[in-house]
Order: sequence, then structure tokens, then C-alpha cells
Amino acid sequence: MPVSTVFETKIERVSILDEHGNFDSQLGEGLIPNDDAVAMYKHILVCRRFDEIAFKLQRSGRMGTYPENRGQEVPSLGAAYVLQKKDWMVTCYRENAGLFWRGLPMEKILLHWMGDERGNHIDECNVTPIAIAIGSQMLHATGLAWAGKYRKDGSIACTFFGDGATSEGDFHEAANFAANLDIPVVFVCQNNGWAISTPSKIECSAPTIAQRGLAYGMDCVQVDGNDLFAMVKVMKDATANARENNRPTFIEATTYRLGDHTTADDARRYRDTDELAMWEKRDPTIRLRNYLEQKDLWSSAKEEEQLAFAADLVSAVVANAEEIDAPTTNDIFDSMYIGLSSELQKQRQTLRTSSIGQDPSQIAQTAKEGVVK
Amino acid sequence: MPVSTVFETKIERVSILDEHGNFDSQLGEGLIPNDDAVAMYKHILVCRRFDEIAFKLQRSGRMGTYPENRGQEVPSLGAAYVLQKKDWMVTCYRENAGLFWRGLPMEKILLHWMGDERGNHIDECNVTPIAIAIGSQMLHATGLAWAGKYRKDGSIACTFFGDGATSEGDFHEAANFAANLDIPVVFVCQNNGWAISTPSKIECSAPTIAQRGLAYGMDCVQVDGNDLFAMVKVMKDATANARENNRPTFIEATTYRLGDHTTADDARRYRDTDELAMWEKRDPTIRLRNYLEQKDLWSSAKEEEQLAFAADLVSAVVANAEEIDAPTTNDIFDSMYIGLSSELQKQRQTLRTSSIGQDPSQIAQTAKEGVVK
Amino acid sequence: MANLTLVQSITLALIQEMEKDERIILLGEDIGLNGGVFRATEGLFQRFGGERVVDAPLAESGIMGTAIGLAMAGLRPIPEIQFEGFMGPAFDQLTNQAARFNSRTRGGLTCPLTLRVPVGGGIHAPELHSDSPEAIYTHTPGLKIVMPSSPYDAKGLLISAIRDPNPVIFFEPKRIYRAFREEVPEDEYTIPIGEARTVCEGEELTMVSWGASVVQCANAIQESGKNIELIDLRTINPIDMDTIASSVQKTGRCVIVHEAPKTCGLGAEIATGIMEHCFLNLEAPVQRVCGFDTIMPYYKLELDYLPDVERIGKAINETLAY
Amino acid sequence: MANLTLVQSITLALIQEMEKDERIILLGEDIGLNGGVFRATEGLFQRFGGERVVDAPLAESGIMGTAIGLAMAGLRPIPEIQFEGFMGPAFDQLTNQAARFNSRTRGGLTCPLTLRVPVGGGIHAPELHSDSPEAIYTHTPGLKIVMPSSPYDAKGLLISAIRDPNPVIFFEPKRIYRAFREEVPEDEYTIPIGEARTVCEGEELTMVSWGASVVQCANAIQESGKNIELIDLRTINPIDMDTIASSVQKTGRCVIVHEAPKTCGLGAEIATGIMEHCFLNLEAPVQRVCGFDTIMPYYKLELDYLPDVERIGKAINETLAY
Ligand SMILES: Cc1ncc(C[n+]2csc(CCOP(=O)(O)OP(=O)(O)O)c2C)c(N)n1
Ligand SMILES: Cc1ncc(C[n+]2csc(CCOP(=O)(O)OP(=O)(O)O)c2C)c(N)n1
Ligand SMILES: [Mg+2]
Ligand SMILES: [Mg+2]
Repeated sequence: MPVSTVFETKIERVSILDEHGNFDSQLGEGLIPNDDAVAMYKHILVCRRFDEIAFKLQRSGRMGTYPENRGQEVPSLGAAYVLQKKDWMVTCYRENAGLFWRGLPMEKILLHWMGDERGNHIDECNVTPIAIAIGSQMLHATGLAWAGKYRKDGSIACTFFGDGATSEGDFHEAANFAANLDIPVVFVCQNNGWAISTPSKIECSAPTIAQRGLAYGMDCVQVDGNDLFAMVKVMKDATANARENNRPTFIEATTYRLGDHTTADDARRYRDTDELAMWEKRDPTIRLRNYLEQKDLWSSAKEEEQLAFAADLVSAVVANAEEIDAPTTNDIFDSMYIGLSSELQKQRQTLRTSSIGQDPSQIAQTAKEGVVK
Repeated sequence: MPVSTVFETKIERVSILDEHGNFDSQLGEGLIPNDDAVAMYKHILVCRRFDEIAFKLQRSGRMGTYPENRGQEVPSLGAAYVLQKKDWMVTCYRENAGLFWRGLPMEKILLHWMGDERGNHIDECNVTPIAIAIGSQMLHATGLAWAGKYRKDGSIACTFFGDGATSEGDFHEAANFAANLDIPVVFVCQNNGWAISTPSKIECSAPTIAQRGLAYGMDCVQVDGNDLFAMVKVMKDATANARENNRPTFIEATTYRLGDHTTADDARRYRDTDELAMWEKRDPTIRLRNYLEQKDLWSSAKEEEQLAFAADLVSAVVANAEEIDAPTTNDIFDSMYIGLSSELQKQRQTLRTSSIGQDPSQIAQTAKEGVVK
Repeated sequence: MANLTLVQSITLALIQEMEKDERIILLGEDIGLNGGVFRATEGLFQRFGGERVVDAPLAESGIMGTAIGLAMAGLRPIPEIQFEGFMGPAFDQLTNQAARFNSRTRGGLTCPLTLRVPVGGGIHAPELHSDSPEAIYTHTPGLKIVMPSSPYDAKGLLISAIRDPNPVIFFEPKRIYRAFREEVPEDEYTIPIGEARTVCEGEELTMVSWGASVVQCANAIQESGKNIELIDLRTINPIDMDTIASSVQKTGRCVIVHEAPKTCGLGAEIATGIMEHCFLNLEAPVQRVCGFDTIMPYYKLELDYLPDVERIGKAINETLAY
Repeated sequence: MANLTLVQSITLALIQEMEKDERIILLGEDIGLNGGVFRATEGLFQRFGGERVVDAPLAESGIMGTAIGLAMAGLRPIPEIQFEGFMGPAFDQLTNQAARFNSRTRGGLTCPLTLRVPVGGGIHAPELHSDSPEAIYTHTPGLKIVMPSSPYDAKGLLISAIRDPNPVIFFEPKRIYRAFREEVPEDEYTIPIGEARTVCEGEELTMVSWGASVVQCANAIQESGKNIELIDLRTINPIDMDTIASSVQKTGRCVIVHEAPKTCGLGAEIATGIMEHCFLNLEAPVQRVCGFDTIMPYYKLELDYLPDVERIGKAINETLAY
């Protein structure tokens, strides 16, 4: 046989609750108990409020650059809902919804964007801090999951990244290590169509980003990333695959950022308003609210109540973040190493790097006082 | 539709002249004119001799580390046969057969492994020097091909690398740039089963390495890398795809290194003798010689004649390489920059980096002679 | 003449060189329609088209490595890395490939490219947006490194960098991208790579700095009221030791100011160079006012980290009193 | 006690620590069945199994980045990079991630890992197998760096590095992997990170070096017949300036010897440190005998590049005569 087929595959897209309100009961029934669906909807409203206020804090000069999460709440929330406490969640910067669900105090995220490392000191749950260097965090997830496998403690890791991040070599290495060494990681790509101003076709011109995973012989799937049910479904499959078989899965969650890239960006420079309008209709909150209302689980009254609750909650969070004592210059030094070198102790004490300050005994002496070599 | 198929594909393997002597005339007939087939067979015999002698040069202390090419001649040779003069060939270190076919003087390769940069100064043809840093060269190929596209001069690039190299992030970035920016490169992975002692399953656990290319939406194909006809066939398709459509192709050529990784390696530490024995039967020279003999294009007499020719040729090459004047210390400096800084000129002149040598006017003065500040 | 900011002056230099030389091609993240996150390539996509102003995938090694290929093929690529903190993924291609091609091929293949990178702190940016890695690349033979501190120098140095046949890193001190304006000639001019600029002359002490810190130094000198000679390095590799040494031979004292951490920073090299060239002239140890040996902190504390007028002033006083 | 080479001493330290501490896991290219290309992990795969001695894919960033994850999870990974020339692809994970985690999380997440890397020239190896990048990582706050020059120190320093709660680079001078043997105690012992070793005492001049160059220095001192104090840094970051300064305060003269290029090398930092601490004691400028500001040449010329007894001898004489 001169030409034979050595590999054959297809990639599926999972959608359960679509933007037109269609709900696939075969896949979706019983997937998320009603109470949980309500709780998650309420959570998204809180996250929206947080996002809005964070944006305003930046605009009014009370915070630095901030990346709006609006529109992309579902992938990280659906994942966090499925993950267990012992698992690691290794995120980028558009996963507030999942992180808050997991128990990360909301003020930590504000502190981070207020330019304060203490926002990254997280004791509450197994999450890594916001990853600014695009592509850097996935390898950490692979390592964290590897440790769980080594220890046989049943923990896995789930990592999030954007479409742009899949262009980085580190993505490739993280996925390749996981696949070849049988490491239980779930890779969730939030394909929001853009990497700052760069359309995702420049990041990945293949028909799907999901097929990135084929390179590693990994299970891969595309999911409607604005569909909470579908997201939960693929996460359940992926985490089972990780926990039972030590196998990674690659999930492409298609979604959209409804805001600018960050507060330093102006998306109107590069993005069609039509495109934005189309995606506004696919907003995950709309379909989820309709679903809940149809099931009589939600109402306008409840909506108002929750919006008020969210406003209060977020105000309190902002107050917490703003009331924290300013960091001190010592903080620059104190966690540089576990155990400071004598040189760093000197720099910390004197806040000096300059030569003469190095040896105080010499400051007194001056050449003019007649130094002889 | 809750679950829909969003991508479907398969990967084919091309084989024309297999190790049992089967020749697929539908694909193979007229692919390589008889004269060319004979010339390439003769060329491989020269390369084999070169390899043998290079190995001995190392063993007798006349050369540094050398990576044997034996067994892997076909992929680079088949590619070089198809490429045009204006194209770039961007290789690693097991592509002597293709490089020599392309016109690279054989002594250049010896000089390189003799620890002499002059072996990398290549005016004869568009090839880059041996790439020691695994994975580093593919991006250069993408850049070189990009330049051809930008200039519209019809040139493309073809780059070679091993199975191990596909684990490096730079491979991913090179392929991704090529696919997304429509750059005419051909990626040829020589999958020889091993990366030093690491089996290719640790480098890529997917069923094929060819499917690496699916991640980029690239055409990809697997080919019997010990089959000159199949290699020429897939290269013709890939170069046409590049030249006509500016599209990259990923070719996995399955082959085997019959020797150790390099002269510094001992493959018996990690490799089954059975495996080696199996691949010795698949040696590309055996099937090619049989093919030519069946067509009455070759004979034992010709074989002997060519072996003698090869021996003489390689002796002359070795003599050339060994007779070259030793490099001078100045060479370290002269091509550091185009235009030497005054500091480097000083270092070149004095062969000193030391402080006092920096300012000769101060050497004379000594503290003992009574220096006053 | 136009009254331009530093970033405008860079845009002007790019436009003028691109109009003259078809071999120039720009590649980087978001440099196209968006004009770059600092707007340094504003309008270039519209003017020169997508073939010459290329939005690259989000992959710094890819940007650097393909630029090497473009350069070896005879083009004059100008890759951009969005922030110096993201040079990490490009490190291998930059230091082990771009910097070495000419040497390892004994002149057979060259890498005439100019890597543009915004550098330094002080703009209230997130993590990894405020570093000063110039010493690392100065320790890498094969690269030239340039960092202007004024709009005028920016244009002249960028043109020199683009025309230089070697790989050049053009660091852009982002803190002063828009801090002030200066008259910048419309006509082309070059500033030679390798020549420092004496910003002001003085007799009592030499101060050496580069990039955004030059502004801090000038302020500190003014406040001190002392007679200080300020040297703006402009080129970081090769260092213009002649200019520095002549000055210190005259003044006998020197303070070096930079943002990067102290240990193994460029300050050490310059101080040692001064010891080598001016040992018998030195009246006081050379002082380094620079970043601490710590990670650049997030922005709440960044001004504690960066050398400021107060710290520089102290160093002036102590060095003069020595 | 056993009479061991440096590389054997490393293997011994790894075995002993792995037996004690289940959290240790080794990862790197060809470190398993093959025992590493220098055989530093010989027999470990057989002894500890494939779960603890892991052949990694050929991807240095992957090795470094997954090691960070392993460390943050509470394990004690010991990644290996096969040659220092291949640290390039790992640079970003090493300097921007491993080095920063403790600081950026204000102690929330730590990176207790030991990165083993063979370093330096002199073994007739191909390109990128002979470099000395220690200054680059010394300029990177957050890392500790160690480089032994003897079998005895190798074991004690490696154990300290493994037990250190910070990320440590353990550079192994490959030129002296098997150059000589030394008695190495079977029992465990540690050598504190941050303490230099005075190899021999002397009054006329201080010589500072590290790694394989220490051997060259010792030979040069013997040949010179002078009364020279030789300090082996052992730890490169943090530098033990106290030991160096005390010595130079006594001798008034200093020669620093290293393989890396001169400009912005560690020699500059040490020379500047000496000027800072011993300005009034210095009788001659500190000299640097080191690599030229060029790429390390291929092996035909490598001995021209590396500091040797002759060049060191010249520096001794000139410094003493000054
Ligand atoms: C290594 C690196 N390169 C560049 C940047 C600058 N940058 C910040 S966000 C971003 C785009 C990220 O796109 P994507 O991964 O799709 O995530 P998204 O912002 O769309 O969620 C870029 C280029 C960075 N932070 N890190
Ligand atoms: C970046 C880098 N890492 C590690 C090495 C050491 N090394 C040299 S060859 C090799 C294996 C290469 O395997 P592969 O790519 O399959 O090519 P092959 O030797 O099998 O032809 C390794 C690990 C290197 N040269 N470069
Ligand atoms: Mg995106
Ligand atoms: Mg291989």
C-alpha cells in the first residue's frame, strides 16, 4: 500500500444551552442541580459588578491597569465548579469568576492590580497568582499536577490561558510534557477571538484551536465557552480522564471579551462594532437567566435583590482593599529570599546601594583628611 | 445539535519502494529518472564513506565529537534533489547527504567538527551552518522563507530537525508563524526513534509525529524516510504547496540512525540490539541498490568502482581539511562584529583583558615610585 | 524641525528609514492596526501596508528567530518586543543565535537587525513591565546596545541602529516616552553608536547614567548646586570608556546611576573601567546609585526602588566629602 | 572516605539526599537509563526508579517550568540542563518565574529547586558547550548560585543547595569533572552557601576565582613563587565580599580570574566591591584575567580564550610591580 492512513480523528464541539435558549436535555439534564445553577448565576452577577467597579477604580486613578473579564465568566466558573479542593487552578487574568467561586478573597485581585504583591499571597485555596507573562503558567500547572501524581494524592491541575497564549513555545512544552509523561492536567484555552489587537487567526489559523491538542495525541474538544452547562460537561469528562487515566485534555472554550483588552486599550481601534454586537447577544448571563426564569428559579425581583447584594459586597471588598496599610519599603527585601544575605540586609537597612555607604567605616575618612595608602 | 463535528482529518503515509523491494509504479514511475537514481545511489556511497572516515578521525583523536549520519541519508538527499538553487536548506547535523548533494564542500563539515568556525562559512549554496542548539534553526528557516515571499523571488526554505527537536518551543513557534503568516517553508522531521537515549515516545506520544502539523492547520504527511522515491514524492508536493500557495507542509520522515548518537555516545546503554538489527534490514542503500540492479542500472563491478572512487574522494577531502592553516587568535576577534570597537581592538592587540594592561601609560607608574593622587 | 516627544521621534525615524529602504520590515505584537501598545508604530501599517508592518503571533522567540532569518536573507528587520520583561522567551534566539551568527560563520552570515524594546520602570505598570536588563545583554558579545534619553538622540540613534550591519538592541526608556518634547530635525541625521554625550560639563564630579535616569541625574545636579559633569552613555555596548575616563581623570570622582539591580549591573563594569583607567586620579570610590538587589517591586513601591533625586543627592554629597 | 572525582562526588550527594528525602525528584534529558551525558546520574534510575529519575522531553523551558510547579507543590525537584549553552530556552522560566515566585507572592509560594548545569570550557566540545553565564544569573535577584572547584566541596555544596529553600543554580565545572580525585567523606556534611574558601594564604596579593579556573590559579601561583592568597568563591551569589575584602585589606592587591567574557562579568562586580570596601587599602588597580569580549571560540582556539597560567602569571607580576 503506497499510501496508507496512519491517523484519523475528528474534533467535536459541545453545546447544551445555546444563545437561542435551546437546551439539550439528553446531555444537560441533571448535570447541574438547580440550586447550583442559581448560585452560579448569582455569582456571575457579583463578578460583573466587581468588573465594573474595578474598571471605575482604574479610571478614577485608584487602581492601575485592569483587564475586564466581562463576557468570559463561564469557562473558569464552570471549571471551578467541577474541580476539587485539593486540585490546583492555574490561571491567567480573566478568570476572576472561577477564582472567586473557588474561594479567593476578592480583594486579593484588587490588590494585585493596585500594584501590591500582597494580592498574590494566597492561603485560601490552591491557586497560583495572576500570570502576567503570557504562556508562563501552563508549565507550572503541569508541574503541580505531576506532583499530585507523584504523591498519589488524587489531585490534578487545571490551567487557563487565551488564544494568544497558544502561540508561545511554553504552551507547547507544557502540553507535550503532560501528554508524554501522563500528567493529569486540564488545559482550558479561552478563545476570545483576540490577543489585544491581534485576531485569533494570526495566533492560530487552523479551523479550531482545539486541534492544537492533536499534536500531543491528547483528547481535545471545543466547547461553547458561554454555555455553563457545556463547560461543566466537558470539565467533568476532562477531570475524570485526568483522575482516572493521568491523561491531559485540551479544551477550547470559545467566548468573547466584551470589554477592551485592558483599561490601557481601546478596542475600537481594531475591532468591528458588528462583531461586538453579535457577541453581546451571546452574553452568557442572558441565556442562563432565561433558563432559570423558564424553570421558575429566577425573577426580576430576585435579580434586583442580587444586584443590590452584589453592589454592597463589592463596595465592602473595595473598602477592604483600599484600607490595607501601605506596604513598606522593607517588603521589597523581605521575601526576596528565605533568609536575607548580609548584602541585602545592608541594602534593606540603609536603603542604599551606593559604594561609600557599603563600608560605613570609610565614610568618615576622607582623602582630604590625609589618607595614606 | 449538542455535539457537532468541527474538524475531521486523517494523515497518510507514503511509501513507494519498501524494504521488501516492492515498488509502486503508479506513484513511482517517472518520478526519478534513471540517471538521477544512479547518481543519488552513488552519492550515498560517498556519504557512507565520509561518515566512516569521520568516525575514525574522531576515534584517532584527529577530530572532535562527530554525529554519524549512517542510515538517515535519504530524507535530506531526497529534499535536496527537489529543492532549487535559490531555496534555503536549513539543517541540523544529520543531513550531510543533502548538503553535499546541494554543493556544500565536504571539508566544511569536517572543519566544523574539528572545532573550526571556518567550516561554517559557506558561500557555495544557500544553506545555514550546522545547528548545535536543538530546535533553534527552524525559526531561521521560517524567516528566510518569509524573505523570499516578501521579495517575491520564488524562493522557499526547507528545514530539517529530529524527533527530539519537536519538543522544543521554538519548533512550535516556527511552525505557527509559517502557518499563520502563510510562509513557504517545508518542515522535515527526521524521526529516527531516538533523541540521544530518549525514545521518541517521550518526545511525542501521539501515534505519529506528522500530526504535530495539525495544530497549525498545516498539510502533514508521514513518509518512509528510507525510501528515496517516497521522499522525493512528498517533497515535490510540499515544495509545490509552498511555491504556489505560500503554504508550509509538515513531513515526518521515519528513519533510524544506525550508529550511536555521536562519538561521545554508546547506544548499547539504552537501545535494543533487536531494534538495530531490524532497522539494518531497512537500510536505504539495500533497497535502492536492488532496485537499480533489477533495472540493470547497477552491478557489483560498478559498486566496487564507486567504493574506490568514494575512498579516494574522501581521502582528498580529509587531506584538504587537515592541511588548512591553523586559525589564528585574531580570528576570535575579527568576525565578532562588522567593525571592531576600540576595546575589542585593544583586546585583540594585547590578548589581554587585565586591568593594568588597559591603560599602558599607567603600567609604568607604580605606587612604590611615589604616586601622588 | 518639529517639537516631538521621544516616542514621536522614534516613529519619525522609522517612517523615514522605511521610505528609503525597502528592505526594512517591522514585526511585533500589536504593531499593525493598533500602532503598538505605546503607539510607536502609529500609522505605519496604514502607510506601508501589512507586508512591511506585520502583526506577529504572540511569541517572542518566534519574533526574534524569524527576524534572524529575515536578516540573514538580506532584509533589515526591526522586530519589537512589547516590554523588556518579555525578552525572556526571546533570550536564546537573541543571545545564542543573533549575537553569534557573524562569529560562528566567520562573517558568512550576518544579522543586521534592530530589536526595539521599551525598557525601565516608573510608569505604574504591572509586573514584568518595568525591568532594566541591559547588563545581561552587554555581557553577551555580538550585540550592540543603545538607549536614548532624549527625542533628539532617539531619532539619530535609531537611524544608526537600523543602518548598522550588526544586531542592535534599541532600548526605549518608556518612562520618558512622552515626558518632554524637543526640537527634532526633519532631515535625517545619525548619532554614532559608541559615543557618549556630555550633557553638561563640570569639574567636581562625574556622573554617568543612561535612559530615563539621565533626567533624574540632571534634576539632582541642579538641586545640588555643585559643579558636576553629566555623561549620558547613549550607547551601552560598546561603552564609551574614553569619554568617561577623560572626565574622571579631570574630576577624580564619579557617581553612576542606573535602574537595574546593583550586583553585576552595568555600574560595576563602568566602576571597574574607571579603576582601570583612572586609578591614580581617583579621590573617592566610585559610587553606584541603582536598583536594589531585588525584583523590581509592583508599582506601589516602585518609586522606593528607582534611584531618585534624593538618593542621587546623597551620593553626590558623600562622594564630594570623601 | 572515598577517593572520588568531582562528578562521582555529585552522584554520591544525589544518592544520599534522595535516600533521605522522598520529595526529591530528578528530571532532565538523558538522565535516566543513560545516566546523563556526563554520567552524573549513573545508576540512579536503576536505584530509584523512573518515577524519581525522569527522562524529560528535549525542552529546557519545559524542564525548568515543570520543576517550578513541582517545587511549588512542595517537592524538591532537581532539574538538569545538559549544558550551560542550553539554558537559553529556560531563561524566562528561570529568571522571570523561579527567581520571582517567592517575592511576587510575598512568601506565599516558594521554589525550592536545585538546577544542575555543567559549565565552562576546555573539554574540546562543540559550539554552545563551553560557556560561562554565571554573571547573567547573578544579576538576577532571587537565585542563589554555587560552583564547586573540588570533589569535597561539590558534595557539601550540593547537599546545601538541595536543602536550601530558595532556587539554587548548581554549576558543575565540566573541565574538572574527572581531572583529579579527592577524599570525600561518606558521611553527610554541608558547606554553607555564601562562604568562600581560602585555598591558600598569602600576603602579597589576593587572587579570586571559582570553578575550573581555581586550578589554573593554583598552578599560576605555584609557578610564580609569590606569596599569594587564593580565594575560591564557591558561592557566586551571594558573593562573600567579607572574605575578599579582609584579604585585600591585608594584601592591597588583587587579581580576579574567570572564564566568562570581561564586560559585565562577575569580575567587574568583585572589583567594584573591592573598591567599595578597600579603597584606602588598594595599592594597584584590581586586574581581571578572563575571557575576551567575544563568543567562546570553537575548540581549536578555546585554549587561546581561556585564562591560563601564562596570562595569570603576567597579571600577578604587573599587579605586584605596580
Ligand atoms: C510573554 C508576554 N508577551 C507579551 C505580553 C503582552 N500582552 C499582554 S496580554 C496580551 C494578549 C494576550 O492574549 P490572549 O492570550 O488571547 O489572552 P486575552 O487577553 O485575550 O484573554 C499580550 C500580547 C505579555 N504579557 N507576556
Ligand atoms: C537546546 C539543546 N538542548 C540539548 C542539546 C543536547 N542534545 C544534542 S543532540 C540531542 C538529541 C537530539 O535529538 P533529535 O532532535 O531527535 O535529533 P537526532 O540526534 O536524533 O538526529 C540533545 C538532547 C542540544 N544540543 N540543544
Ligand atoms: Mg484572547
Ligand atoms: Mg532523533
